[in-house]
Amino acid sequence: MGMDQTFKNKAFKMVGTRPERPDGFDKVTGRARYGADFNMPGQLVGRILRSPHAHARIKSIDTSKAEALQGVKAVLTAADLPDLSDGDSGLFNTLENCMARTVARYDGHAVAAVAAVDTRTAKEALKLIKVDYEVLPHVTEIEDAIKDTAPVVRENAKAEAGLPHNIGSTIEFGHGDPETGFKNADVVIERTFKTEQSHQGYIEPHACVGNVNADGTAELWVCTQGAFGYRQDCASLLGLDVSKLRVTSSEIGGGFGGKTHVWAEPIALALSRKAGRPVKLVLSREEVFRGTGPTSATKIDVKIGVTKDGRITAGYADCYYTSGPYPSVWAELGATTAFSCYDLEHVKTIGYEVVVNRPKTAAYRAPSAPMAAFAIESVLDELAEKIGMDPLELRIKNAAKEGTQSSYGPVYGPIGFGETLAAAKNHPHLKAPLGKNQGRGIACGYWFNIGGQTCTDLNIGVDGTVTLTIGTVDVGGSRASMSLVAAEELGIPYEQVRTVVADTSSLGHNDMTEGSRGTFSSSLTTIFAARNAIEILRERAALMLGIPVDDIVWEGGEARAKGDSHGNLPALSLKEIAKAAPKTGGPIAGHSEITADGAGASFGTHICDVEVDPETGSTRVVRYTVIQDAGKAVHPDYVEGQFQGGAVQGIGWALNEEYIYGEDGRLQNPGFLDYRIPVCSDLPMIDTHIVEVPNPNHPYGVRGVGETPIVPPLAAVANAVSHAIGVRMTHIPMSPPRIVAALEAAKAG
Amino acid sequence: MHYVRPNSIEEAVDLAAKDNAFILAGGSDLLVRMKGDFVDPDLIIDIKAIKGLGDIRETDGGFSIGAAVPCAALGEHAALKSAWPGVVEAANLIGSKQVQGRCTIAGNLCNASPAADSVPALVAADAQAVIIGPSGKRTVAVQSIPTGPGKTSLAAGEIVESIELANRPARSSDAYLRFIPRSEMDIAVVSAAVNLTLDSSGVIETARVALGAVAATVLLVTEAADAIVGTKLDADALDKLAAACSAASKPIADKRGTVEYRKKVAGVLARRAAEIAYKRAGGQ
Amino acid sequence: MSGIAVTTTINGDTVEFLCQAEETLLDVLRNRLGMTGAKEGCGTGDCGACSVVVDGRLVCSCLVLGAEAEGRKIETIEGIADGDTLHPLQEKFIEHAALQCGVCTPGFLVAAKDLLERNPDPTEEEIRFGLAGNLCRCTGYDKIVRAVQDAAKEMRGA
Amino acid sequence: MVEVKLWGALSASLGSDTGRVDIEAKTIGELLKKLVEEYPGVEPYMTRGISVSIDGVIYRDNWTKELPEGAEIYLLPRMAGG
Repeated sequence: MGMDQTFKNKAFKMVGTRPERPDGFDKVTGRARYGADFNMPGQLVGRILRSPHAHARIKSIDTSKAEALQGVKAVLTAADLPDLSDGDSGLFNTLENCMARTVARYDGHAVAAVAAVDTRTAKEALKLIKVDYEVLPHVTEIEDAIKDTAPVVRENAKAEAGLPHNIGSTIEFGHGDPETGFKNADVVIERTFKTEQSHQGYIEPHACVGNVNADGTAELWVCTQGAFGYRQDCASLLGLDVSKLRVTSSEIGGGFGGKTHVWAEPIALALSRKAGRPVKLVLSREEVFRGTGPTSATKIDVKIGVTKDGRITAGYADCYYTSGPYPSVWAELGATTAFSCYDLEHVKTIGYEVVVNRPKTAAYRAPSAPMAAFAIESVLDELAEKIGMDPLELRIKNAAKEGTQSSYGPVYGPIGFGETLAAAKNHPHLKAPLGKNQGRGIACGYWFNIGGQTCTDLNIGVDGTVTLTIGTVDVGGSRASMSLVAAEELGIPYEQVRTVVADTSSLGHNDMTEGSRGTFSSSLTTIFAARNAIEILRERAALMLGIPVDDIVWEGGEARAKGDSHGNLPALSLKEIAKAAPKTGGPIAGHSEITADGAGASFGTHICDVEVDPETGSTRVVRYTVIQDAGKAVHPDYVEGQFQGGAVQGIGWALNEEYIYGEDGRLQNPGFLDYRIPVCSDLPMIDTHIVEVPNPNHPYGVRGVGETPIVPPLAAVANAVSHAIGVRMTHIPMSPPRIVAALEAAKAG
Repeated sequence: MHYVRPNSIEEAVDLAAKDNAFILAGGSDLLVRMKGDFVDPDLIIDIKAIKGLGDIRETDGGFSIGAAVPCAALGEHAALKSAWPGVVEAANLIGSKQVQGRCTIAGNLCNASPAADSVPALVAADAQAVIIGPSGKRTVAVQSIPTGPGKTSLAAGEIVESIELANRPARSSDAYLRFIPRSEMDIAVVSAAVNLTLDSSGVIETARVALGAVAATVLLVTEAADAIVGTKLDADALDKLAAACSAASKPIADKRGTVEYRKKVAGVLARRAAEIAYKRAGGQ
Repeated sequence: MSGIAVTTTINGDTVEFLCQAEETLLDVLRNRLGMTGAKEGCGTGDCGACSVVVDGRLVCSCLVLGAEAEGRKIETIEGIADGDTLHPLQEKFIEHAALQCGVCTPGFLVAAKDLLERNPDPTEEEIRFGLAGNLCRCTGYDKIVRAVQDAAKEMRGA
Repeated sequence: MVEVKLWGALSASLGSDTGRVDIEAKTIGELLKKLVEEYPGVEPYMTRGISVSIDGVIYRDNWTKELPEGAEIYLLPRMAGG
C-alpha cells in the first residue's frame, strides 16, 4: 500500500458512481463566490489603460492630470514596476505583458493603470493619462511575419541562423527518414492548412482583489486555475516574499488554460502597494479578448504518403504557430502532437514559433494539438478517399499501440487508442444514414496529460466526518471526484467527506490545474493521504483495544482485530476512533506531498455529422459522438461533461470562432456578439462513450481526460463538411463565407 | 449624467431637445453604447412611463405599436402575429429572449443600424412612424428615418411615438429571413423581407421586397418586387427576384461577411422569404 | 453628485437604494445590494449570465438601468429557492451535473424558469432556442438541456 | 551508463549525429547534472525546461527517480497544458 502508484485491479464501491457535487447548492442558488463576488474593506476600483496601437513605442506617459483628479489614489506605469531587464527572460516577458515597458506590442497591451474611489473616477482618470506613442509598423499574420521584410516584433531577439527574424525558435521531432518513406508510397498528399486564433472564452472575466500592506504582507483573492502558481508569479514579479502573499482562489468561472497565466493580478497588487489600500480589478469582456490569452493562429504544411493497402509510409509537417510577441512552446506542442496517434516508421515534424503583434498566446485546452490534428487528420481522410479505404479502417491500420515509438520519441506504454477506434467501429452512429447535404467526418486526437507537484491533507473531525483539503483548483467537479476517492479508500459514505480547495497559506505547493492533471494528481495524493490516515486510525484502534497494531486491519470503514486470539473484540468504526481521538493522541490526519508523474496519455475518436446549406454556407452539426479513453472514470458525469464541453469548444472553433484583425492591427471583434462561441440552439446532444483502459501508473487506473476532447473536433467537423460539399476545407474556421467561397472556387475549377 | 422618467410625451419632447439627451426605451442599444464609451449622455429620458407608449392598439386602419413595447410583446399578441407574421418574426429575432424582453421596434429603427432585424420587415410592410416633436406631430414612412449607419432624419427633440401597420387585403402575408452564422444571438449578415398580396387565382398582385445589411440603409428593391408581381412565383420569377436583389445590394466587406457573399445570399434569402410569404398568403 | 433614490421589490421584499444614473441594475444588485448571484460575463447583453425577471419579463440586468427599477417587481436567482427548498430546476441541475464551473448557472436557471412558466412542455428545440441567450462554455449544453427536460417533466407532475 | 535519446534540435546542439548520448547516471537528477557538465550546449534547453521519459512515462520534476537498467530514456521539452 502506502505510496504505491501502480494499478491494482480492485473492485470499487464509490469510484464510478455519480453522486451530487458538494458545491452544487451554492452554485444553483447564486451563493458561490467567484472572482468578482468578493470585496475587501476600503477597496479601490482598478482600471487599465490599453494601447490602441498594434505596435508603438511609448515615448512618454504623462499621468499628472490623472493623479490630480479628486478620488484617484494611484496611477501605475511600468516605471513603478521592478525592472527585470537583466534577469530571467521568462519573468521579464510575463511582466512586460502585464504592462508594456517601452513598447506596446499589440492592440490592447496594458500601458498604465489607476486605482480610484469608484468606477466613474477611475474611467475619468484613464482619459486624463496622456501617452505619447510613436506608431511602429506591425504584423499580425503568419505569412507576413515570416518575410524577411516584416516589421520586427521583438527588437532585441536573436533569430536562429538562416531563419526570418520573427521566428522565435524552432524545434524538430521524429525518427526514420520521411523521404525514403515517401518513395515507398503509392499516394502522397501535400497540403497547407490554416487555423485562425481562438479564445478560451470562459464566461467569467478575470477578476481579483489585491491588498499589499506596508509590512510586506499581502493577499490576493482571484479566479485562477492555480493559487500557488499565481502566488509564485506575483511574488517574483513584484519582489514580494512568497510566504507573505496569501492567495485564495475563488470559484472559477471557466479557465481552459487561460487562467494559468497572470494578467491583471500583478497590476492589482502593484496598485494596492502604491495606493496603500486594497484594489479590486475586474476586466471587461472587451479587455478579456484584447488583452488575455488567445490560442495560436497556425499555418501547417503537411505531407503524408500511404500504400494502396493503407499503410502510412511517412509523415512530415512544418508547423507555424503564432505566440503573440513572446516566443513560448506553442509550435513545439504542435510538432510533438501532430502524428502522435500513429505508428510510423518515418516521421518528422518541425515547429516554428512565430512572433506577431497579437496578444500573448496562452494555453488553451490541449494547447496546439487541435490545429495539428486538423491538418493531419484532414490529409488522412483524403488519402483514405484516394485509395478507396474507409477512413476509420485507415486509422485502425496505423494506430499507435503499446510498444509503438511515438512520433516525438518515447515508446508508448498501455494506451487505449485502439479501443476507441474499435468502439467507433461498433457505434450505431457510424451506420446511421445521412440525408441530403449531409456529411460525416471522423477524426482522432491525443494529449500527453501531466502530473506535477501536488499536496493534500485529510483531516478527520471528532464526529468522524472528513475534510479533504486539496490544492488543485476545482474547474469542473473535481471536489466530488476527490470525495469519492477519499470515501473509497476509507470505506465510508461519500456524504461523510467534504472536499475543500485550500488557499496558499493552508497547504503546501500545488501546481496549477492544467494539463488534465487535477483529478489524476489530486486523486493520487488523496489516496496516499487516506492511507496515511488509516495507519493512524489503526494505531489508535490498537490502543483502544489494547492489542498490537499489526493485529488490526482496516476493512469496510472500520478497524477489525484479526486472528483467533482477538475473536471477541468489537470492530471500531471510524466514528468511534475519531470520538476517542482527543484521548488517544490528538487529531487524526493524513497527508501526502508528491510530484505526480505517470499521467497516462488519453486518446479520443470523434464522429461528426453535419448538414451544410450550399447556398449560404451555413453548417449545422446534426449528430456528434465522442469516444475517449478515461483510464477509469471517477465520476462519470464529469468525465462526460469534459468530453461534451471540449467537443463543443472545438465545434465552435471549427465553424465560427476567430480573431479578426483589421489592416490597422486592431482586433475587430472583442465581444461575444462577433466572437461567436456556440449557443444552445446551435447544437445537438453530444453522445459520449467512455473507454477505460487503465493507466498503469495510478492505483485506480485514472488518466487525465480534460484536454483530449478538444483535439479531434476541428478535423472531425472539417472532414464532415468536406464530404457534405465535396470540396476539401483547409481553413478554420469554416465560416459561411469561406464555405461559399470554396464552393464557388471549385465550381470555377 | 441624469435620468428622468417623464409621464407625458410633451414633457419628453421638451427634454429631448436638450444637448446630449438620449431616449431610453428598451435600452438594448443605448446601454451597450454607454458601456463601450461610444456615448456619454448628459440626460437619459426613459419613455416607458408615458401612457400609451407601452401598448399595442388595434385601430380601424390596422395596428399601432407604441414606441416602448418590448419586442417580446409583439410575439404574444395573437392578432398582430396573425396579421403581420413577417414583422413579428423579425422583431422576435433581435438578440436573445432577454434582449427581446427589452428592445423595441421603434428603438431598432432609430438606432439606424443597417443590420437591424425589424427594419427590413417594417419597410416591406410599408409601416409608418408617428413622430412627435417641438413642431408637432407628423407621420412618415419608416424607411425615411434611418439615413445612414447611426444617423436618422429625426430633428432635435423629435421622438417616435408609435409604429403603424395598416390592414392588408385578404390573401396577403409577409416573411422575414436573415442570415447569421449561429442559429441565434447574432447580427444579420444579410436579411430580406417580402410582403405580398395575391389575387384569387394565386397571382401576385402587389409586392414589396426589402433587404438589410447590404447598404448603408435598408433597401427597398422595386426591381425585385416587379420580378414577381404578375407571377405565381414560378422558378423563373424566383430567379429574377434573386438576381434583382443581388444586383441591388451594395454591401461592404467587414468582419461579418464579404461583398460577394452578401450579394449572393441577399438573393438566396429574398427567394426563400418570398416562398414563405407566398405560402402564408395562401398561394400554392 | 447626488444619487437617485429608488424603491423597488426584489424577490418579494421592498428594497430601497441610491444609485447613479449610469449604473445598471446589475451594478446595483451586485455592488449596492450584495446580491452577487447575477454575473457580469459581458455587460452587453450577449451572454445572459446576469438574467433577471423584471415585471414578468426575462431581461439582462446589464441592459437595465438601476433607476428603472423604481416601482418594479424584480426576481433574481437568489429568490428561486423557497428558503432551503430548492426549485425543481435547481435540483435537476445538480442531479444531472448540468454545471461545471457554474458561473453561467444562475442565468440559466432564471431563464429556464421563465421558459417553463411560459411553456411547461417544451420540445428539445424549444428549450435550445429558449436558452440561446445564455452562454455556457463548459458543458456543451447537453446536460443543461436534459436537466431542463427532466425538471419540466417533474413540474408537470408527469 | 545509460543511453539517452534526444529530440532533433537538442541532438543538433549537443553535436550528436545519432540522436543519442551515453551518460553515467542512476537518477534523473544525476542525468541532468552530468548532461550540463558534459554538454554545455544543453543549458538553454534546461532553462526552458526538460522532461525525461522513462519507458514511456514522462517525468517533469523528479530528480530522485531512478533510471532502471536497459530502460528507454528520452529527453523531451517540458510539457504544459491548459
